[in-house]
Amino acid sequence: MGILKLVLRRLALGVLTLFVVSLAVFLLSQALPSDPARAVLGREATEENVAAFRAQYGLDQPMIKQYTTWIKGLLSGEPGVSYSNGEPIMDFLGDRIKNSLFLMFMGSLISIPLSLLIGSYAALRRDKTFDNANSVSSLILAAMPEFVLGAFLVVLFATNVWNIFPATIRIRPGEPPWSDMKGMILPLLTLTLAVTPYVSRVVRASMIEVLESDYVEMGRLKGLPERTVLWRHAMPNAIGPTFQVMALNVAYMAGGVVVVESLFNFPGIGLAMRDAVRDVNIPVVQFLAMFISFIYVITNLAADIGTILVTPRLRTRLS
Amino acid sequence: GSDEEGATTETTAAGGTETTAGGTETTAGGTETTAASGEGKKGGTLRVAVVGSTNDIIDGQYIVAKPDQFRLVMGWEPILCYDSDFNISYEHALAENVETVAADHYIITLKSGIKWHNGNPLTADDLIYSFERRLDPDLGLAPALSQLLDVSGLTKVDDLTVDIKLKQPAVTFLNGLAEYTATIVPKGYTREDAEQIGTGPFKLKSFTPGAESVHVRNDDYWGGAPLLDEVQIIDFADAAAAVNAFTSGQVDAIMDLPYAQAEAVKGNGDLTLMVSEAGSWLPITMAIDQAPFDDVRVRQAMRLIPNREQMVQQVLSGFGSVGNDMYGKLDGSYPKDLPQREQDIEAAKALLAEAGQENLTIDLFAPDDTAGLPEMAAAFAEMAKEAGVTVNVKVLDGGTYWGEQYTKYTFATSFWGTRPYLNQVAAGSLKDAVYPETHWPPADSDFADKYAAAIAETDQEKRYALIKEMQTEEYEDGGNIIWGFNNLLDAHANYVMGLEARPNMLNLDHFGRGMKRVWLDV
Amino acid sequence: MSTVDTPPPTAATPQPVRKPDGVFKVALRMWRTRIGVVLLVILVGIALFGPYFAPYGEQEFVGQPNTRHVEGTLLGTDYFGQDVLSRALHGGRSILLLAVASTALALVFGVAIGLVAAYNRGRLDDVLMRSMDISLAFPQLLLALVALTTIGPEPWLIVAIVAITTTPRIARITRGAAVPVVERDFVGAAEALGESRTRILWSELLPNVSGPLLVEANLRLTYSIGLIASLGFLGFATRVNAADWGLMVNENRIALSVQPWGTVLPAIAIALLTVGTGLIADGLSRASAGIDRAKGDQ
Amino acid sequence: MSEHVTLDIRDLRIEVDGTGNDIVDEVTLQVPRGQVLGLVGESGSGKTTVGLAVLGHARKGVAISSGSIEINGRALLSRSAKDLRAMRGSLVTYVPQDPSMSLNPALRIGTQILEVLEHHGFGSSQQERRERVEQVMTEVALPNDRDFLRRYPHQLSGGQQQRVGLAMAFACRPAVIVLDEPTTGLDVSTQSHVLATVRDLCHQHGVAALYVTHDLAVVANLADRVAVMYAGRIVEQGPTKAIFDNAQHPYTRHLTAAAPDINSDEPVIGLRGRAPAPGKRPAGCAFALRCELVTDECREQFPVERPVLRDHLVRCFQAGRGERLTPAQTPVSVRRDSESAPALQIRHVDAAYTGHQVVHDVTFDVPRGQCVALVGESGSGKTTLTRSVGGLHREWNGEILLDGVALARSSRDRPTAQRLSIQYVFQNPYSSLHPRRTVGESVSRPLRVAGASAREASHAAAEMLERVSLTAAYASRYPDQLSGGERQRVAIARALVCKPSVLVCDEVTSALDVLVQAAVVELLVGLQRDLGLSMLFVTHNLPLVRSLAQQVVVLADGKVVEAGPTEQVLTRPEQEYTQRLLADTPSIAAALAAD
Ligand SMILES: Nc1ncnc2c1ncn2[C@@H]1O[C@H](COP(=O)(O)OP(=O)(O)OP(=O)(O)O)[C@@H](O)[C@H]1O
Ligand SMILES: Nc1ncnc2c1ncn2[C@@H]1O[C@H](COP(=O)(O)OP(=O)(O)OP(=O)(O)O)[C@@H](O)[C@H]1O
Ligand SMILES: [Mg+2]
Ligand SMILES: [Mg+2]
Repeated sequence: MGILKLVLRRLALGVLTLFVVSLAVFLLSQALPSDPARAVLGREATEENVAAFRAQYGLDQPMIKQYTTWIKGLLSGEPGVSYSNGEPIMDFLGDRIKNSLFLMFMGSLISIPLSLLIGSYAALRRDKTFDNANSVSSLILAAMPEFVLGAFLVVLFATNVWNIFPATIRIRPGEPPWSDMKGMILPLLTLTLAVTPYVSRVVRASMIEVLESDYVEMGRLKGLPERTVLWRHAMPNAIGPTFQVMALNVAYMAGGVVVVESLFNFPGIGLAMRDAVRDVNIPVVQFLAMFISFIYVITNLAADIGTILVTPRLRTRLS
Repeated sequence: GSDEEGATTETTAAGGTETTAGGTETTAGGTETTAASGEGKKGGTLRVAVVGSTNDIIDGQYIVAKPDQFRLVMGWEPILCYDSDFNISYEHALAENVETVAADHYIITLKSGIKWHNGNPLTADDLIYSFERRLDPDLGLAPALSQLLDVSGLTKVDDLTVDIKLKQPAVTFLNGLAEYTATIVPKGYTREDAEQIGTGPFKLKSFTPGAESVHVRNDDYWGGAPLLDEVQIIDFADAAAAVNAFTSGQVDAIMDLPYAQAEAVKGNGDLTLMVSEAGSWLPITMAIDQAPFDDVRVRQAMRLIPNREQMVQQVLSGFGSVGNDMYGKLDGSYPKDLPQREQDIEAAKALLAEAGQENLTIDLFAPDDTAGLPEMAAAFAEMAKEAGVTVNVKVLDGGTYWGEQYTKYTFATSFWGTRPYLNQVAAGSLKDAVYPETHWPPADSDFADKYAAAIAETDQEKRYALIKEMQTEEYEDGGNIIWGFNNLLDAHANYVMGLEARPNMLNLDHFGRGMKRVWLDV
Repeated sequence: MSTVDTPPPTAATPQPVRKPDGVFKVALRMWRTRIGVVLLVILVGIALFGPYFAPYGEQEFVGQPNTRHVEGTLLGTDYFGQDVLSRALHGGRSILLLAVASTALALVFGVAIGLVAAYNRGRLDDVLMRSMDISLAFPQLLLALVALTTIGPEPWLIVAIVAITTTPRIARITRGAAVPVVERDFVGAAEALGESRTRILWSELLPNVSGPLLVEANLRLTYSIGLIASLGFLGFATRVNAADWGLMVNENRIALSVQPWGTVLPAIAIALLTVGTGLIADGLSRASAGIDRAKGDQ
Repeated sequence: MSEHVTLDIRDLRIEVDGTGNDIVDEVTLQVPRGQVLGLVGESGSGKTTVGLAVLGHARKGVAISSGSIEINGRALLSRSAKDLRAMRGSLVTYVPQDPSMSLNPALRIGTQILEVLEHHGFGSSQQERRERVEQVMTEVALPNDRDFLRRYPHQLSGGQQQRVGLAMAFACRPAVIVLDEPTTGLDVSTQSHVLATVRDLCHQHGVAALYVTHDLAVVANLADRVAVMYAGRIVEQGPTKAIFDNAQHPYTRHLTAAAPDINSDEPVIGLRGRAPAPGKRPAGCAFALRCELVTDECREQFPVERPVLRDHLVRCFQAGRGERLTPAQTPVSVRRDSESAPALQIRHVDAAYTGHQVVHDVTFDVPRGQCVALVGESGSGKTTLTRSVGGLHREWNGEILLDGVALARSSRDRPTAQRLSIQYVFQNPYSSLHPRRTVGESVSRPLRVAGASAREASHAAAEMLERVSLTAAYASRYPDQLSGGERQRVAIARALVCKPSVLVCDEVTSALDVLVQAAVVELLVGLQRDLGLSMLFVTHNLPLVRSLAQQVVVLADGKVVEAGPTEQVLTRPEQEYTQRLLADTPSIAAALAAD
């Protein structure tokens, strides 16, 4: 009951967040000085073409009307049609969303356990060789912008030095995202290298705090084996604070895949977003903005619930 | 920005006017153009990398971005075409013959026995529908054609013959028929058709904008079945990704190889570089009726500013040729005898001083969606400094740049494809041109009258005389700074046979005319 | 006055004034911080003074584009026939200034919001922090893409965007650090004296969150550099053909195999700059953690 | 002592790792079966370090360098990590100071007790272990039902948490148990329950206990023997009675003189200065710097341990010498000007936190020139009430009058003169000073805020620092360079610098050592006498009230239970609540008398 109430409250907050974001997205796209009709139709377009375009996509309607139509569409699962080819957005984004979600899922699947492992091990070996080496190398990795990292990986593994992995990924339309796992390797590697350092640093910090706590020392004074102290006494307490960071990183991946996707020609929402922004394809921009915010809200919600579940203090307060 | 240079432009080559007089002559069936023609291995899939986006379309008669050209050429064929010397030809075209009855009266006869992808025969009705579709003002596919023709001028003579009466005499009409977008689509065709039917060597199997299109062999192709089983045109988000895919062997060929990669490809024994001369150009445009360019001396001074060799080096990495403020490079009428204009800062300064514009400061506009234009503007600005002119480059997003302000800028940049001289005048150098970027001609000039006379003149010599006068006027007083023409740069793996680098209007040897004689030597 | 006072010698002669070691001082004892400082000084030096040592102008044509060996150049030419070395020497200033400006702006707003929220608690805290959460939900890069494509890559806009997207993060950290400080009694003492709210925020709270703030500011600077470089990479520079490390990587990336310097040099510069600030941030965070632990012991 | 010695520590030396500086040296202690040894000494003297060493454990950065520890004749220090682990938690166990920090927040308490049994292979079956858990819960007087065992630590009160700690320690029936200040932070009634439990368990099960504390009253009540530690050395040890009645070492005598007792009205006597930290210890006697009997010999060499009686040992050249310690000044001669209006009147005050009322209709006066002690258990609303007086807590109703003038709710709404004439001293000297301001800046701050010039303010500050027996030279120091007692003096100086008429002190000594506490109390008594201050003194330390206050107000659950002159309330309490409170308060005098 208690959890349910809290989840509902968070959910309400999430809905509020999405509402405010939708307003912002809408107003921002209204403020675009560039005329989408012109941008889409190109310099060939005649005045009539432009007028027809505006009528077709309801751009001649009053703002409030446009907003409510849009929101209604979003809620009913029909977020509108793309300006560039008149196709329903979901038709041509559906696959891309699947692809990007798969990329994010795989990225998290690799980077989260990896950062937990690295972070805890560094905490255990605090100020020893592994910790120092890890701290410096993770710092360098974290500090390097992804595009630099990715470009180096391509030169190293795909084109100039060793030609072992494909330089770009090719997921054919209609095929599942795992149809080119070999091509997945470099994008995943880039993403993992970009995300893991940050999370593992947070895990390390959180783990160190726990390892220094009185109850861990007490565990040792009770004569428990180090293994038990670590996995039973330290881990459950260290993991709670890292949920937020993991969530933040999943959300980051959602918004930040643009770079990775353009490096590896990955057919995902990041590229769609870049195209849509360049082509002033407003319905697509709006939809993607909402989608990414949605992911953010959902992962945060999941992190909140996760934190509560592993933290008895929070869990029991509710019941 | 995208690099659909030549996008939204109907490209035509010069030299076509030659055949207008005796347009009835044909050189049907000539196949000697393709070096590797004749036999080749059957089968295989050709994968070609292009830079594309979700904005790409497939339409039998229209393109938005450059990959659309490729996809159009794979499935549809034009009424006429050019041979490798830019003479009008019937070889890859659907017309058996086009008879010039008068400068405003033509009769088109189609080749017989040509079948659509669905097995139906190609007829005069399809031809008439194709003209009607291009003229449809709602679709706005061919604004230049609409100035010459309306649907009432089309008359079906028999199943393969159509009689055409123009609204006004225009010997350029034939050139129009040889444009690659002047195709014939089946009656009732629309862009939304689930099955995209054409007469071309490959049938469209699937198309996902921003991802790929797949084209399979048309076994019933009228010119003999092509060799490849399948052609995949794969979209890449940017040129770097496309190059990586090409050099790591994920694709067999690449359209528009970035200049930077030319040397690398040349040095790689497994890859073949294709450098094709073309007639397309990137001008800096001055509105001749707006200050300070309403003073002809300022225009002349500006044209003396660029170091043209350096511009070709810098903007085109040397893959191009120096321009002489004159377009229509591949046209037979191109004035090779006009002295090459060189950089002359002192003369420019003097002219500016005379005009009272010593410390001129001016904004130069460029769009962000056309590769090369902002950089070209920047390079020009750098050179202008020497002449004491401060040029501020203003980059606008494509949508804004080509919007309401377009053709109203005082000082701007643009791009044009390959066209014969007169066709280009109609497109850009008349008050009622499609895109009057320079607002040419001046109010007191008889340039427009000369154009009207030239376009109605079927005698080539007389026409050339008129053209020469027009060219000289533009060369002296015009508003375009044309510093060079760019080449087309493509590349393919050595095992891709049947593509040749030669002067051309479209990439990849005019996309191998639909890749019909291309094969894989593996 | 008091009874059995055998005045302890230590009390009678207090030691000479020693300010408690600041985070900086402690951090500087660590090698990582020193290396970071050295890197930062070098890179900032290059960014600020590099243009004076550049053999060629920022946009000067020196020869055949994308060529490694061009006479008169050390590292060859870039995509536009310009000297790679000179471009790299010119290209740090803007990225650095933009990053510093946007981080500074974000600090001002983030700290103000965070402190006000922490001090006032209750409703205002809720409202402020919720709105920070909401703005975090807005995809950062998307905002940047949309704004830059529409308004154009103006310097002020880049600063504004980076600042806007950074502010909520700083506000959160500040609030987190300030909440325990608000609980401490010296804040109560100041309140009892009737000090004004602004004074309390400014002189009671701020100095006591400076440790974590310094770390965060440095971290944010690192990210801002990365973000601005990424924007350059995605094609948004403040001027056409401007020398800008991020933009240079993008422009010359395509020639990576032909003329690696055009990409590698600016990439190294960006990496060293961010690694430098990152190392400092790391040192600071370790130092302030150490200092806080020491305080906690008492 | 002999064969029935269970815990035998000999010549223990513990160093700061890598520096060779001793934290603890020459520690030799024995605890027989069933006995409790109290280990006392001021903060930092090394008690915890010794306690942990008994489990073969040293904190990070610390290393046991020499000496031996035997339990039931089995040597401990030479063992492998695995052997040690097997002994810890079963043969020798530990009860930490802060149960709320040492119980794992993520595990149920039942699990935490059970796992000790499991890991040490207690009993032969899980069933047997479960039964032992239930049994030990009963032993520490906690419910043993399933529901209770399934609770998490945070679902227990502080006293219950400490009993869970005890249960964990007694679960395996250890031979030795180390208790490190297990009752600090508990209120008197809980403390008295926990102490009773410890005593019973040790006696019943024949456990040898090392009880670490700095609360002498607790030691007097619980320990059979007492060892006094100073700067890492045992300076005196002997039977409890002997240590209190016949202290030989000057330091021990200071300790006992500083401890307030509920049953004695002798004023407490403080001792200034600090024990030298590890690495800064002098060659001779470590106490030489603070000792009034010091001789040259003391400065040169550390005396060896020598017996006074058979089992009463001391390390001092001057053992047994010196006069009885007496306060230098006479007790406060309070001006009872009952005619003049009270300095502070509290009338029907209710206070609440967001609507939840915690103070109910409190009414009392603070007469001019007198000290009123506000006592009560934790959570009774003492702080809330005093914060309302200071204008720091705003959610209150009723009337608070200063010199007959009603005060506004918030300090912000009060005129400057009013703000300055009520001053507040906070409980924790570590959090009440701005860490980045010098002492001088902190002390002159109130005057600066009131509008004084920088020179005036710093002059006044210097004067006030002298007044609280800190030299003006302290003005340029930062708080982290001061001891707790010095900090509290600075806080008092800051409160007094604007010459208030009422001083509100909230548990100003609870974070301090007995010796320091005594010194601060002396200071306050002196100030009250010399300046005629009116004081509201909040504490839960009833013995302290004796030394300081003329009036006592007892608060329970936010209501006034009893109020009156100190003597009357502490010796003849009328209310049952007060009586119980007094009964639970451990008393040295009573404990010694009982023996
Ligand atoms: N890890 C460590 N490194 C160096 N010195 C330490 C360390 N831990 C404790 N010390 C020092 O050892 C001395 C003894 O500390 P210990 O905790 O044993 O004192 P204590 O008597 O238990 O004090 P308290 O009453 O405050 O608990 C102190 O001076 C302390 O500063
Ligand atoms: N900030 C707060 N919000 C809500 N309730 C509070 C707050 N502070 C204290 N309380 C509650 O008010 C009651 C009185 O607390 P107060 O701090 O005045 O007690 P106290 O007598 O000073 O206790 P102690 O001796 O532990 O300091 C307690 O029940 C406490 O839980
Ligand atoms: Mg201790
Ligand atoms: Mg209190």
